[in-house]
Amino acid sequence: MNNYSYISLIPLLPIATFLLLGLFGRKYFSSLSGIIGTLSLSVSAFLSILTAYKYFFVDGKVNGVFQQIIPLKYTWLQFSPTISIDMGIVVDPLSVMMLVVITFVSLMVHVFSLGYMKGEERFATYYAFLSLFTFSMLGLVLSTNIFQMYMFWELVGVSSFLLIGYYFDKPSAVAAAKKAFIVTRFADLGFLIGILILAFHAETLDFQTLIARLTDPQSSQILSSVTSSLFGVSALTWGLTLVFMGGAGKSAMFPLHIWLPDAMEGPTPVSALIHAATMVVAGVYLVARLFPVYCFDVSALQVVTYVGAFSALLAAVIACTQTDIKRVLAYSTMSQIGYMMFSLGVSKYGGEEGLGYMASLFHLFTHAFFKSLLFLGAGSVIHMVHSNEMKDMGGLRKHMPITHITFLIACLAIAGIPPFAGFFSKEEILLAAFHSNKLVFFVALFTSGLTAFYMFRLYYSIFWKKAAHLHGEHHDEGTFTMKIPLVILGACALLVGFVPISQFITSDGIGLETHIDVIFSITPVALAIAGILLATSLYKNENDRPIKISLAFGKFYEAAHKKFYIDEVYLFIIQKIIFNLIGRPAAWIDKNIVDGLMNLLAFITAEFSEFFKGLQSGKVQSYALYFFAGIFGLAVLFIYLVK
Amino acid sequence: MGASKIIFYIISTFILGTGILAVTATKIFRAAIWLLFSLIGIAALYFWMQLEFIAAVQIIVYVGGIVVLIIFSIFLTQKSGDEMPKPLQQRKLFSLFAVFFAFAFTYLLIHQYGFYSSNPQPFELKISDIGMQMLSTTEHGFILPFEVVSMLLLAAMIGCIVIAMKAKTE
Amino acid sequence: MINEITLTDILFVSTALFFIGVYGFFTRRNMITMLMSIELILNSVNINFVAFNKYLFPQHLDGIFFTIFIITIAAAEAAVAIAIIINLYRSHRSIDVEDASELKY
Amino acid sequence: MIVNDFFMLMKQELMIFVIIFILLFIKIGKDRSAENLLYFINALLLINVISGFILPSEGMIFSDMFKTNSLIMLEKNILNIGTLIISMQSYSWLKNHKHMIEFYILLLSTLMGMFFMISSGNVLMFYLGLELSTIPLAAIANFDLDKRKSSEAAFKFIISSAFSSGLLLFGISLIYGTTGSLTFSEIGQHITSNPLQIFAFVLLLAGFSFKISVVPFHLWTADVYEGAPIAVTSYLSVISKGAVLFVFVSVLYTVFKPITEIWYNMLFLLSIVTILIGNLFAIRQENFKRFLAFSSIAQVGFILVGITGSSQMGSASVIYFVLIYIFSNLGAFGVVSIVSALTGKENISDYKAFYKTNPMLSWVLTIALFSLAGVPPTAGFFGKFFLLMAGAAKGNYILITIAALNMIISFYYYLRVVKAIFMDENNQPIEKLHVPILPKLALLICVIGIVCIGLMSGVYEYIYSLSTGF
Repeated sequence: MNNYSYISLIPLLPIATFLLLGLFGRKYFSSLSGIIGTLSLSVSAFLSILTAYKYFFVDGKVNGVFQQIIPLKYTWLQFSPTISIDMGIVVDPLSVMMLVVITFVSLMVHVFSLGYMKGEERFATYYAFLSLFTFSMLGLVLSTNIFQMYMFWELVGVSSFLLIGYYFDKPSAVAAAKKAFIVTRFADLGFLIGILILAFHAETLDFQTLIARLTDPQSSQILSSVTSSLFGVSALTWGLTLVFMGGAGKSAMFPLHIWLPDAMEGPTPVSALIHAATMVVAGVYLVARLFPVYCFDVSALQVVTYVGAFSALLAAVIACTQTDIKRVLAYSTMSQIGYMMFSLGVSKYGGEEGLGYMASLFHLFTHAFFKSLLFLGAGSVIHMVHSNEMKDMGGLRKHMPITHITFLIACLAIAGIPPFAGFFSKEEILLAAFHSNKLVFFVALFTSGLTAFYMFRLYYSIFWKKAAHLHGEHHDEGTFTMKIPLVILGACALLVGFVPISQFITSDGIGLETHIDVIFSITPVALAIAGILLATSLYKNENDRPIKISLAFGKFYEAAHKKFYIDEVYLFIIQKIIFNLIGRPAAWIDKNIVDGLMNLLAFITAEFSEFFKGLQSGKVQSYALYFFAGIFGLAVLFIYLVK
Repeated sequence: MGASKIIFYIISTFILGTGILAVTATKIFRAAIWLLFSLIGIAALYFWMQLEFIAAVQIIVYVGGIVVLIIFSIFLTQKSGDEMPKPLQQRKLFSLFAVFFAFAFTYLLIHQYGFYSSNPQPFELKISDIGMQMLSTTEHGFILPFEVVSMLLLAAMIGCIVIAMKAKTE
Repeated sequence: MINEITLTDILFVSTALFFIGVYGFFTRRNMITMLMSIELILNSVNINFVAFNKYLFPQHLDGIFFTIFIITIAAAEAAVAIAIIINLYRSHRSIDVEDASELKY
Repeated sequence: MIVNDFFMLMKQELMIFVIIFILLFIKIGKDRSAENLLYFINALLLINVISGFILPSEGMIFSDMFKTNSLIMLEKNILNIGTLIISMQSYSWLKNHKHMIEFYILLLSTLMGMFFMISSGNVLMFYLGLELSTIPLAAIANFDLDKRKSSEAAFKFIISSAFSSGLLLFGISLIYGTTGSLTFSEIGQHITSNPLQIFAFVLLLAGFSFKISVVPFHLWTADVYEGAPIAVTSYLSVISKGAVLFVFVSVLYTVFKPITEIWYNMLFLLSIVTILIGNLFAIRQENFKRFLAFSSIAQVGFILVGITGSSQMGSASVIYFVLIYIFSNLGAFGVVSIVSALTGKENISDYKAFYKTNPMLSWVLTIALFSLAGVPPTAGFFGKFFLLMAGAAKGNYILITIAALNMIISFYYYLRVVKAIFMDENNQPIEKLHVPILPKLALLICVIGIVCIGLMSGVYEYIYSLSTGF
């Protein structure tokens, strides 16, 4: 009925490009490889948009409900009589939206990189890796089958490892890549076990069947997964929570987020691709994909909610204290993804109750545009000043007008100022939270204020604050290819908020009527504006106010007489309490404890290995003794102790 | 107590006694001789069980072959009268403990199992039977293992030649 | 008359011999004596097979044949082991097993 | 017995027998150039591999001492392929070796021993096969005749395996005493959870575990791997291990089926310890061969997880994994063996900046290590996943969790090597190596195997259709 099989071309083109560039690129057409990669991806992007048009407006809807269409599916491997591993393509609102987002942002990054990475020695390799990454990500969202998804999930991990570690002569980049790989692997372990649990109980790996079986309260599968339990928690909850753990790892949720800030060592366009629009939202996508099952299990969903909310808050607080602009963006990403997560968490299945689901994906959609814009803008800035540190920047607005304007748009969007894109999606999220969980709502509200604050802190530090002092040769804003994506994404950040996502993407496939509740909007917008104003007063011009305030408590009284009385109190609170009492410790804990925990783990492993080395003494008679002891240990254990 | 029983006890004591001496003697040549005695004792045990053929094989292969080989290698590698290095005290204690425990455990299991004879028919070992079965391909024929073992002997021989002959070729 | 001695008695001898061999294997520092201990172990297994065959399952000659093959293999094993020991002696000038512990950890 | 049957059923063994005799005649005849001989021998082995695939047949001969069927033939073919690859990889080492023909004679006789072991329907044949596959192997472990380490490794190998086979024999004798038979099928009918039989089983299990290096029966592994010539090391780590694993699975699943509950728990324990110890030791290794030794111990732990599945899935995933493991491990060993033969360097630190001088070899090594670590889309990923899936079918998530956790530790150390190759600085990297054609071809086969076996679903399905479970 619906002929969508051409969709397979969308991921196939990047993989073909990867093979082409990877095998021959470096030798034969190094300088052309950027163009080749970009062209092939633009075809993919075009096809994706075509698909979106076709699906949403022509034939996706049957009786007012968006259907899940599986245009391509074949059994790749019959694992056992009951479980088969299929390879296929799923077309539903979720995957179609992801297709558009991924190919579009990836295309922008491809174009941007043409200028940014120009002159790199391993230019072809870079594009090959970009293509590989895009392929894996596309494969991930098109999966019909949880195994297929897991496979692409791992592939995404590998290709992001390659991209983050692209500057492999830089030790920090290598360490970051390795860390990202190991931490996400650790999370994937949860995913893997989760899959095994779900597959074991549902007796299938297919998403459709799995969801059907695990949401039907009568089915034998749900019975088996609810009744069997470990440590008093049902197998279903375990499975879903572990699957979420995988998602949390990729999406940098607390405490598995430690790889994200370090991963900023990769080339900046890569961050725009991986850490804004694609890999980091894979976790959100995963939960959304299995959402009907999550709805069936309240406790797993609750984990999602609180992890999401906490991550959103924590990341926002830490972002206030960072001085590396890419790290600020990294934490802000984490914070925004926290939004998406808890929004899924507070949602229910179907109808008005399913607002959170819609809002989450709406935010995913808008966030992709403005966050990749922010990263690319940051890339432009870094390209110009050759530094990531805020202190090396300032006053750049005259030197790079396009970057400045687009960056400002993106900041407004992420801060949630109408009518920029972020406003609409964030509004829906807050609304959804307000209706179902007040605690989360207030956390979200506070975080949104913080978001505005730290984003504008960033903005002012880069573009205002002080006169630019650029040294060295002539600087310009970058090549034509670097400006174009900024402009396009800027336009998107302005406009995509008006896309009526609620009509298309809902938990049950039925369109949802939403409207902006003006009264409700006042608070968050006011908070955002307050945050912006605060940042303005602190960072717009170079002044000693923040430092002065933080210097001494005694000066507080003196300042109290001045006209910034209220302002100063705010400042005091922000500087003294939030920065020093919460932000710094949070950042410190994040850096030393959570991160340190991982190092500790490595350390313990090494120590253990040192401890056990005596076992391997090189003396063959001791070996025989261990052998002998092993036998009799086993025999005694299993004859007398274990019955 | 019948004569057979007494003979059995004598043989057993002899086997175990010489066995213990073989693993504790301080001079290597003596250890080899004790081993020889122990193996002869085992041959005697086979005789006692009225399995003359096995006893003969035992004497021919073990006493005539392996022990001679061992004694040759002793001559090749050291002076036979030398005292051997003492075992490490710690390992000795530990081994003694482990072996004693393991022996007790194993024998307890064997004892508890209480082997019973399912078929009390008299056992008769005819050499011709062994010969026939060794080369038979039918039921209870052992030609295949026979061939495999001959292959193994061939391989072992080649291996020994390559490794041990090295000095002469150079 | 032979029935006065039960199978378990013979098994006692073989088991004891087995663990004597094991003890020797653990404590002997000379490689050749270690090999001798192995011979004791194999012999004890032989006694087992023969005794089981004779007392429990006299209808076939399975145990007897197993014993014959074990004896043959013991010979092959000893030959190869001695060849290796001689080679080792050439390079180490010692057949103390404690000296052959270069490979470790 | 019909003579025709005999030739058909034992064709793989006879083929090797013929090759051994050809080699013997060559040895006796006049000297020929080593290079030509090596090409000739590899051609013979290739014929051997191909002939293994034609005319599969099924049946039992020699009063059930020898049995074969499509699965067993497949297993033998897998081993044949592995042997051919190893032979091709050892080209550089063997070219200058005085006793090259003897090496092949011994190697092939061990292979024959493994074939008899896999085909054995009888404990006696199993034991003889095991010894035939061990004793000559110990001899060739000493084939680096002038190296101290080589003799030490050979000594450790023969003396430990003699000890382990002594214990194994004691176990077999007890089984014979309690069941009255040497035939596997009859033994299976008499196995109960009687303490003595459990004890005998433990002894048997230890014998198997010794061969496949399960902790705590593994201690010889690393030492022997390090000291032995690299061809023997790779042979030990894939072929000999693979063969014993095949037998192990079939023995557990058929003969010891009545005490599944008991061996399940034992394997549960052993696999955890094995994975843990293997990983802990692999982390700290500097010598590449030792590193691979411990990593292969950890791999065996994963295989045990699959075996605990005790189903058709379990047996299929084990055979599948062994197949993949052969390609992956030989890919890694192949590179190490080339480097070792041409430069004598065997430490991981020698491989720093290897990529700068030898990009192709680096990629092969990386792909192989990724496959060992289980990174998609290499075959190792599928292999591990299937093993865990088979293991999970029993619903024991503690085991699965520990296994999966250890996959991360293993990632850590595999990545360490990859990092050394690509990223570390080195003033004196290994120079550009000229790799002869045969080893090159062998590496190519390995890479193709690693990439394709995972993606071609037919391989697994074929193995699955042949295997039997409960």
